[in-house]
Amino acid sequence: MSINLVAESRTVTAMVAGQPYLDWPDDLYIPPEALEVFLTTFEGPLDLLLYLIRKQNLDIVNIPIAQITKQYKIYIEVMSNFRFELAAEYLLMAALLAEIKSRMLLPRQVNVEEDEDDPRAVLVRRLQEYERIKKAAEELDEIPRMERDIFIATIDTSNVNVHKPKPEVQLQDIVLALQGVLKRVDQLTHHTITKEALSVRERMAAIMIKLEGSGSFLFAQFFTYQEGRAGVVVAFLAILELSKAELIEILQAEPFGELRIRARVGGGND
Amino acid sequence: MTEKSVEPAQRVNTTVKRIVEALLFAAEQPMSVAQLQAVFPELERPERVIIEAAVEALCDDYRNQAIGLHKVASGYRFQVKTDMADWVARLFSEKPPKYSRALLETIAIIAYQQPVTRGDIEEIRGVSVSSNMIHTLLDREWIKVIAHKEAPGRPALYATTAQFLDYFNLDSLAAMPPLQELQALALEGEMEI
Amino acid sequence: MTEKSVEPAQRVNTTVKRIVEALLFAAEQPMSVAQLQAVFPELERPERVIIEAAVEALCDDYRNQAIGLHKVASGYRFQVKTDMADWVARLFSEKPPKYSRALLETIAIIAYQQPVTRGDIEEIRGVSVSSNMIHTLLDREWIKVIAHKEAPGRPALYATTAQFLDYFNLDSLAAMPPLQELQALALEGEMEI
Repeated sequence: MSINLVAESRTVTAMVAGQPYLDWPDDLYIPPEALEVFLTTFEGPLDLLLYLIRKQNLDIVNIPIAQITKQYKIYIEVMSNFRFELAAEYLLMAALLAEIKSRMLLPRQVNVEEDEDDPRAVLVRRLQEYERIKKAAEELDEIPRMERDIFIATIDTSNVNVHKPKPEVQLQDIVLALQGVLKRVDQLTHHTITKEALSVRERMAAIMIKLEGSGSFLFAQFFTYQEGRAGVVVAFLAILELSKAELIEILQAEPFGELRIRARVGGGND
Repeated sequence: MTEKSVEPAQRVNTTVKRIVEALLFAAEQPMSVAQLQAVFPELERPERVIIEAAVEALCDDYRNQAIGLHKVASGYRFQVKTDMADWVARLFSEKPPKYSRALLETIAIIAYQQPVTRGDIEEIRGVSVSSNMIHTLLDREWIKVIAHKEAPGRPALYATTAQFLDYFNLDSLAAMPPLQELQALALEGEMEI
Repeated sequence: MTEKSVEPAQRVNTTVKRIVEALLFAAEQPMSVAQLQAVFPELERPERVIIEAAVEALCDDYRNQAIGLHKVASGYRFQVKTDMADWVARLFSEKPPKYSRALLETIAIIAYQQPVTRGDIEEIRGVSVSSNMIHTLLDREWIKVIAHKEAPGRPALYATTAQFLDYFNLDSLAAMPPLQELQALALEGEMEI
C-alpha cells in the first residue's frame, strides 16, 4: 500500500513534514468533524498506532514503517491543527518513528541476525505488549463485578442482641493518616494550618452548633471573661470568619444597638 | 415468626418467588409487598397475592436454615435465627473491624480543617470521598453537619463533635498534635511519633 | 464454583453447618475457612475438613435458590446468583460506577505484571500515569505498596489485593482472563518508502 496525495495550489488543509496537504487524506478513516471527539479517546501514542495498524488490517508483527509513520504524522498534524494540547508522548513517538524509518533506509549489513537488529523490533514488541494489556483491560471490564453484576446477600443481624464493636482508632492513627495526606499534597503551604487557626476553627464550629436551630444570640453571649484576652480574640476571629464565609449574619436593629448574631438560612446567593 | 405453611402450592409462581428471594437478600432494608411489586416493570407486575404467596413459600423454604424470613415493621427481611445469636455475637466480638486509610484521612482532614465540605476533603485528598465514609463517621457521631455552605448545591459543612474529642480523651481541638510538627515530620519522610 | 457433591454425608456435621451458614450470612466480609474456625471456642474448634465439608454441603443446599455460596479471594460469601443480577439492579437507583480505560489498563498491568512500579506502567501504556489514578486505586484498596524497588528514588512496587479479586468475583489471580499470546516477530524487509 502506498499513499498518493496530490498537491495543488489550493487551500492547504494541513502541513505534514513541510509538505502541504490540500485535502484530507483518503486514508484518514474518520471525518474531520469527528476528530475532536475521536482524538481524545486515544490513551496515548501506542493506542493511536495500534488503531492505525488495525484499521488497515496490517500485520502488527510486520508493520510497514514508512506507511505507518506517514499516517501517524498526519494525525499528529491534524491534532495540532485543532489546537489540541499535544502530550509530549505523541511527539516522542513521532520522533521514534522517524528515526526507525531513517535507519531502515540505510543499507543493511549482510551478516547480522535479522530480527535482532531490525529497528522495528522494539516498537513492535511494545505495541504487542500494549495491545494485550488493552485487551485484558477490556475483558476485565466485561467480567462480572460487584455493584454491577454481583450483589452480596445480606441479612439483618439487629435482632441478634450484640453490639458490634466499633473500630478502635488511636490518635496516632489519625495523625499518621494526615501525614500521609500532607506527604501527597505537593503544595504543603496551601494547607498550612497554625495552632492558633485551629482554635479559631474549633470556635467557629462551636458557634455554629450554638446557633443551630435557635434564633439569634447577643454578640456578647459569645464571649466569656474566664477565657481572658486570648479567648476573646479567638471568638472574635471566629465570628469574623463565619461572617466572611456567609454562614452567619450580624444584625444591628438600631444605631448603637446591641449586635445580634444568627445563622444564615437558605437562599444561596451564588 | 411468619412461618406458615402454604396451602395452594399451584398459586406460587416460582419465577416470582426466585426474584423476591434475590431482592430480599440484596436490599439492605426490609421490603414491603408494595416495594417488591414496584420492582417489576408495570406490564408484568404481579398482583399482591402472588408476591404474598412467594413470601410465604420462602418462609417455608428457609424453615430449617440458620436464617429465616421475618416480617418487621417496614416489611420483610432475612434474619439470623435466634438460636444462632450467640455464634453471631462471637463473630462480631472476635476481631474488631478496622477503618480504612481513606476513612482515617477523611476524619483527620475534618479535624484539622473544620468546617469543611466533602468537596474540600476531596480536593485535599486528591480522590473522591465516598458517601459511605461520611455516613460511617456521622453514624459514629464523630462528625456532624454544622451548616450548609452558601455555594451551588449548598454542600454540608462538617465539623468534629464533642464525642470525637471524648473518644481521644482530648479536652479541645487545640489539644490535637499541632500541624507544624507534622509537616516537619512529613518532609523528613520517616514517621516516628 | 466450589459446588461439588459431598460424598460421605456422615462427615457433614449439621450443627457446624448451621453455624457456618449463620456466620457467612452475618459477616460483612467474605470469610475464609480459618476465620470460620476461629469463631469457635478453642476446645470445640472443628477441624479444617469439617468446616470445608460444611461449606460444600451449603453450596449444595443453595443450588436451586436465588442466592448461592461463592468462593472469592478472601473467602466464602453468599451472593445473588448472576441470572438474578438484572432484577436486583432494578432495586438501586444509582448507576454502578464505570471505570475509565486508563484506570482499567493501569489495574490490568498491575494485576498481570505485579509487582510493578509506576514507571513500569508508564512504559507499557506509553503515557504518564497520574498520581490521582494511583491514589484512586490505593483508596479503593485494589492495590497496595508491597515494597520499594532498589533503584534510584526507591519507587513503590504495587501489587493487587484480595479486595480487588473479591470485587471482580475471582478467587485468585490465576482466575483472571488469560493474556493473549505474543506473536513472534516476522519482520521482513521494508516495503515502499
